[in-house]
Amino acid sequence: MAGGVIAWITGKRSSLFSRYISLAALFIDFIIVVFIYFRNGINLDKTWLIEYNTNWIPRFGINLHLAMDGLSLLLLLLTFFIGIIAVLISWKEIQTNTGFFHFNILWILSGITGVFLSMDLFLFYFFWEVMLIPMYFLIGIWGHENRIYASYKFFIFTQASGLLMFLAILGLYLVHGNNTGTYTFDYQQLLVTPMGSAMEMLLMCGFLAAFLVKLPVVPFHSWLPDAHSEAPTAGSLILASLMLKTGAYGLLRFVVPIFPNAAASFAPVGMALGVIGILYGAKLAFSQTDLKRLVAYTSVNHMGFIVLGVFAFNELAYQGVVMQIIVHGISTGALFIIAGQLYERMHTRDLNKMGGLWEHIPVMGGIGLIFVMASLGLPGLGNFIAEFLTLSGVFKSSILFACLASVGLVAGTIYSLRIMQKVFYGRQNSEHKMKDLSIRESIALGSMVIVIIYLGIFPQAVIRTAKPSIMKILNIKEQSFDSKTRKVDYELFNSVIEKEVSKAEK
Amino acid sequence: MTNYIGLIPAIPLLSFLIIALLGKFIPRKGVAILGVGSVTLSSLITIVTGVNFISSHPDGGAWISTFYTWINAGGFSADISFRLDSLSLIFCFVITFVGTLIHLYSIEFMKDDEGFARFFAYMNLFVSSMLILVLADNLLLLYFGWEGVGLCSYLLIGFWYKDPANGAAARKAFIVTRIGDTSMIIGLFLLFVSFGTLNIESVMQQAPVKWSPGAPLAVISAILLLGGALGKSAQLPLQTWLPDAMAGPSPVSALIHAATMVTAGVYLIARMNVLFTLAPAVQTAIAVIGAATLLIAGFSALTQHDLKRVLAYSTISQIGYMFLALGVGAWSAAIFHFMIHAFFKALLFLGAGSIILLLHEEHDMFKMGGLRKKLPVIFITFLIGGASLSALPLITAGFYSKDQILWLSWSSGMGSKWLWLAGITGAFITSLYTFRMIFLTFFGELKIQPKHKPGLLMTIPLIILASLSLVGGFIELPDNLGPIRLFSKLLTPLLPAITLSNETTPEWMFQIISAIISVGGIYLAYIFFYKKSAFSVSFGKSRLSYFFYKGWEFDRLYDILFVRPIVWLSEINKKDFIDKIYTCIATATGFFNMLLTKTQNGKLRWYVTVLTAGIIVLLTIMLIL
Amino acid sequence: MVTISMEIQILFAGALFLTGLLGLLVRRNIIFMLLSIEIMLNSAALVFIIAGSHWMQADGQVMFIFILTVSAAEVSVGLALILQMYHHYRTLDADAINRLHDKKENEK
Amino acid sequence: MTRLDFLCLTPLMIVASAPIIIMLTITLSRNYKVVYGFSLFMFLAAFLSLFIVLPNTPYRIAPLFIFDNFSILLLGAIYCASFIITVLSYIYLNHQGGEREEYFIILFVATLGASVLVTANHFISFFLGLETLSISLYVLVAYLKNRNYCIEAGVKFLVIASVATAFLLFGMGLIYASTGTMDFKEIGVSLTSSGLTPLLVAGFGMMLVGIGFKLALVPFHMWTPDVYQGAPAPVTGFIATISKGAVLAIAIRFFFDVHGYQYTALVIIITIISVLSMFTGNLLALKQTNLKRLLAYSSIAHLGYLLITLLTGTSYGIQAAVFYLVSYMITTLGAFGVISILSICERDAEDLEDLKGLFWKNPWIAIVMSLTVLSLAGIPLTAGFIAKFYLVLAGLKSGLWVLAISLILNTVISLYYYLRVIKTMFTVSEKDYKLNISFTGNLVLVIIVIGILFLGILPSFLTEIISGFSTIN
Repeated sequence: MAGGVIAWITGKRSSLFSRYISLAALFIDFIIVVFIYFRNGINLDKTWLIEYNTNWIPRFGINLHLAMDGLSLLLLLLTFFIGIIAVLISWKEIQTNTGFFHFNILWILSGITGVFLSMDLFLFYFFWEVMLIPMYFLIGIWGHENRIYASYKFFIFTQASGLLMFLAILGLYLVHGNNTGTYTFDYQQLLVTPMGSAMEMLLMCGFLAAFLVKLPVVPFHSWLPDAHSEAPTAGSLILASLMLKTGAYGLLRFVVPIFPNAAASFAPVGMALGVIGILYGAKLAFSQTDLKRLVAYTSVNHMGFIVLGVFAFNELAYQGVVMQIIVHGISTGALFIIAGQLYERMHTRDLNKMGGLWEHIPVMGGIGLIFVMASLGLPGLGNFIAEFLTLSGVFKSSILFACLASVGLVAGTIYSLRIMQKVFYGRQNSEHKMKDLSIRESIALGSMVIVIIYLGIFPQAVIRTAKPSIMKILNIKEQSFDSKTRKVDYELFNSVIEKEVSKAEK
Repeated sequence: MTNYIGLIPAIPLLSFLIIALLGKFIPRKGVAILGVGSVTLSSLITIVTGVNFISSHPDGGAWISTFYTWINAGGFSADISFRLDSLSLIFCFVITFVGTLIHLYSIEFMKDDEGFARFFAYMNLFVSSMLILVLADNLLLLYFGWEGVGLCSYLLIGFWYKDPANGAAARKAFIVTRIGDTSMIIGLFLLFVSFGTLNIESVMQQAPVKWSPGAPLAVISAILLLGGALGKSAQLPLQTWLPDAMAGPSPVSALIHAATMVTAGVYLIARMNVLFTLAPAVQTAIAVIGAATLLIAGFSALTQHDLKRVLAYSTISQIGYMFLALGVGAWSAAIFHFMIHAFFKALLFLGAGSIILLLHEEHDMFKMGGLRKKLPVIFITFLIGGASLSALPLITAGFYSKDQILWLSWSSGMGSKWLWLAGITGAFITSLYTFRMIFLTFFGELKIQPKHKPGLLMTIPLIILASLSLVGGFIELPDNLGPIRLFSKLLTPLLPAITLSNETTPEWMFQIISAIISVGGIYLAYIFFYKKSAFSVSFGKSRLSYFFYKGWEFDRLYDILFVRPIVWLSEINKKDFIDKIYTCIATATGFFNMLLTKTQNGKLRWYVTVLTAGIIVLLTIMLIL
Repeated sequence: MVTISMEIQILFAGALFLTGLLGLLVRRNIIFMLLSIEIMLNSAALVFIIAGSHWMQADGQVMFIFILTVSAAEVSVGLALILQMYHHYRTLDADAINRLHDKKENEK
Repeated sequence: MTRLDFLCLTPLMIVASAPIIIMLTITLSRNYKVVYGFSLFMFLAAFLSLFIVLPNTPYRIAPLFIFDNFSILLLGAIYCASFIITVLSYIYLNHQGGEREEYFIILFVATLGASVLVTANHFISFFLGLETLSISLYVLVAYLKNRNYCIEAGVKFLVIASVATAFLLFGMGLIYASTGTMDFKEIGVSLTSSGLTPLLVAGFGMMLVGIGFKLALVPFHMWTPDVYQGAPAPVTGFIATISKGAVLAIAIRFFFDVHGYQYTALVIIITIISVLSMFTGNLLALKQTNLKRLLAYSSIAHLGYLLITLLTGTSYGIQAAVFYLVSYMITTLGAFGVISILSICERDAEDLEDLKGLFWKNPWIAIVMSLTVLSLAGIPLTAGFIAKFYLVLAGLKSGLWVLAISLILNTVISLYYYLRVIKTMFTVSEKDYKLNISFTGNLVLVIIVIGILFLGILPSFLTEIISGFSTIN
């Protein structure tokens, strides 16, 4: 069924009525997923909610295996939601070649959908790549001044890392085949691949390369600001809200369960990378003058939390990661939309040329305020839940990193408020007469506001759905993880302090 | 019954939503009715609930009303759930009651402002968040309210957003408090990891079981929570944001930056008293911080020109007293002082606000004067507030609350004479700067003609607050004057009673000393600022005075220590040096391309030569192998 | 009859091959280059003769015949091309024909 | 010769008879269309006749030829490609004046050479096939004798190819001299007993020059861009697909027959050549603005990738090679097909500039071009992706990590210039394209697109065939 969904989207080729068609397509998809969500609301502990499996290239043991569990269900909801928004907001922005534009958008979305659903590694890689080309077009054709450079950079970065993952997938395939005799790309079977630790590390690095670049994690992030700032609004939106999430999803779905031991030994590095991402992203965000670049760096900052959480290996942190995936999609997406709409009105992205806009566009200001607050993690909005869960999960496994990441919260405050200050507060710098949000824009942004507040107040909706998937991942992890080798950080911390104190007392 | 508790924060929240969403379509009058009405309604509910609560004495000393499970993940669970006990009742009362008065006042104060609806929306949101803060039954929900009030404070400081300075002040406030908040949230993590829950009740129960007094983890978590409290309550070293926060409208200063939000830190410490009791070292630190803050802020208040800044420093200083009280274990004294302070400080801010408004936005006290005759109502109420602030003996509420703190800082088991000395010096300075302010503003010759007399909506709140500042103290009298202990009795089951040290000096001696100090301060102020003695003039020009004026140059210090490095950090590497690495790779590839391109020169013989060379090299390699 | 070892014979053929190669490298006239190539081809053919006689097989000679035929065809095509080349370029200088090459950066 | 011998030679004979018949027809009367139709028919016949041979495989016509599944499959691919090239040539030559009928004669001769190469398992047939192919290619390259470029390309090709042939022959001679046989299998047998003597090393080395030249491997690649650029587009397509495919086929056969992958010297040298080719090709293509030269460089890189299969030494490797070859053929034909179709009388549409804004003016052609370029780059949904996947998998199975990683690295480099081509097509320009593409032209493009997508999405069709066919006997 879900397979049919994808085929159906891809079938939607460009046409002159593309806006309506794509809107309708996404809407129907959204409804379908919502329907699945509610139908399965009660029994979420099945392995898969929906599964579809058929041979594709039997010669290599490649199957067309799609399956959906709570995690992918949530991500699909996000995908289609953002998809609809993306179509809505580019209604007026994109005037040239709309047909092809929407073709690209749908194509990207179906690639992303595929990534979230594939249970066959080959298929996964396949979808992983499928979303790149249309994104390249999206940036390269409808982007801003420096679009060509940005699109190249985006493409080459992601493709290069993707190819490394490809190599790792093949490696995994061969290792599995050599050790068990069955050559297959199937996720379930590869989960139990026996392998030596050096091999595991090597293969994991291949996967990590792709996911970390996609996320992106410092120092692989440098494609992101360019791609984000040059892409059209819908492009930035999809890039930030969805495409980055495929990296996070990959970490959760593949890296941790398939390479539990290697992931465990990589964890300190991973967490350090996360923290660096948080701090470095915040720092760069603060120094930008281009609004979209600024928001792009906030993504680096927020994605740091995801990496941090993934390598904390506990349920709390994972819930936080899932939450972060969703709320970051919405809040950063909304900031990009706002940036796009400002650009539409002012034809600049330069913060220094903005200011005092509240007077003219209070509604946008208000919405901007909400998302700025979301990005700095204000309680009551979804981001807070995400950050809180992640950090408290991280705290359980590493106090040092949790504390450092918390410093990131302050940094987040600094750059977020800067947006507010530069754009909406202060004296007006330009003579633009601006219109406030149109109804279409209000619907788009308004629904995002509702979602983000809803998630802040009723996060259980997400937590409950994601729980079975997360527990599954963690179980796999636990089974093969020798818990004796590592003492829980907290206890270690406690004992060290007690020792110190008793020393001091003597 | 218990479900009414939820209504207390819900009503202002609802009103906020209505005003925020539909503000454009509602006339000013409607906004005013909604904004004020909602707060009034919740204050009425608070009073009714409070009366019920006191009369019924519920089991466990609290009513808990749970709505739904907020978060439940990985062993962590937090509910949206409110808990009403005596401590939160007092806070609720102050918030809603003072809030109502201030809202009422704002109708007139803000009547010509274009952001009228926005103002009331923010104010309602603030009241709602503050109520959530004090009613929360778990620390996460408390944090929710905690950040919510921070947001409102940010929004209201930057309310007049067109002036970049206001925006900067707002940002400063938010960021500085956020630093404290971050420490607090780390503290929450620690508590959660230690106890597996953030429910205040169960943390309080488990903490003494798991941790012995002075246990390192207890100390650490207490320090972390203290960090949050310091930020919110503008105590050393995070006090610098509050004077700047005066950029907001005066009712905001009154409600948020005097009466309620800044005392959230006091609330937090009082709420978590078990934890702090387990960490005596931290408690001492609180006392010392309180004492230091009250002195530093007092001296700064002494030299300010801006009327509101005087009050701001005074607020810092008064909260310092509360911290001092908390630090010596005088829990209920701190809360008592909080309540009284809320009355008179709100009064002073509102009075100051009216003066500034009527004098065409003039903040500088030295340009005021002689308003005694022109604005009698304001003068009298302001005088009462001032008297209460300087703890004029017997008649003012401030005397009773402050005196209690001073006495306990000496006589408490954790007190010391140094703390007392700091407190009494502070009291002296307090009355000095208070009356400096009064003399400068209301006496002397008239310099600026006020626009008009304040309206009823302004004066009524002033009068009510003034009377409270006078009589509020009578619910808790020292033993020697008549043992009325209504206030502390209310709090007794919740907050541990204070342990006095063995050798107690009789209380009356301290009362007399502080009375003398207070009056002495007023007299000195009279000499210095009414008679304009030479010393006061020369001191005003001295470097020390400037040093005090600048708030002990904390801003400059932080600027050098933190702001500039951060700005420097952001200036360098704007372009992200990591990007350079990749650019280098690209350039290198381009370079190779150029080299290789040169070989494709189209010359036939060159091609043959390369071919020959190639085969020779290949053959050599092969033969060597 | 003195038998010379095959290695020596092949060395001789190799020398011939090298002569042809050197001629190719040194000469600029396209016709001489073609001649040099013929020398190289023939030296290769010689190797086949040598090897055929060494192994007492006719295959070497068969190959030789084929090589001769093919090189004849090659030369005829070559000469035709050279004619056309002269027609277009009015020169037989091999270095003169280099319109096809990578463009330099600054020529763009 | 037996009846079966003749039966098996049918395809070759059909191809051989075609030029003779055409020549005869031309003497009677010149008719371009008739010749064209006849050529198509003959290629089709040759293709169909393969099915006659099929049941008898493997069949050896001693000592020169062998008909096994591998050669039949490649013959099929070659005839299909020739068929398409014929159509493209027809469209292309339609713009040109002069005598065009002879072109098809030579095309047949060249195809004959390629067929011989594919079926050869003896030095003599190897040499004959190669030379038949080469000599006819000289003519084809320089066919449009009015163009400077054509002549120049022809002369260059001829001189360098002859040198390479000389080297190849000398190498063969050396090997013959030291083993006493010219049959691939027997050479392999004799090698296992004697090991690599210096004489043999020299022989292999020199043969490598010949093969490397044909496959345009570094350092024997210099001619490629010039010839690609100078030759008419369909001829370039021929060189890129059929000529290279056939030579690679014989290289694989030879290498596998002599078990070359067992000798370190050979493995190392081929590894070096492979890596060098990948890097040189891609780096050279990086900033190239001439589309044909760009494709030339890209072909250098692709052949570098393909060399991996030589070293695998497994039937898996052969399968990968065949799959890669087939998809590469389709893709390259697509690219040159587009160039042929866009070309005008005076010059080929070979500058990137010529493609500018194509997407907005003629989306169909642009999509074809994009697809081919994406397939070359190895992006999923296209044949090129599966091919690369197959190749890497085969390489990894044989533990060739260095080569696989180098391939991945190069794929990244290559993305840059492939994307540039696509970008150009999507750049808005004012240029006008007045194109009327004939029905057959469109048909060919459709076939190519379907081929690329089909192999990209449902490769199991071909993989199943290949896995049944890729055995060398």
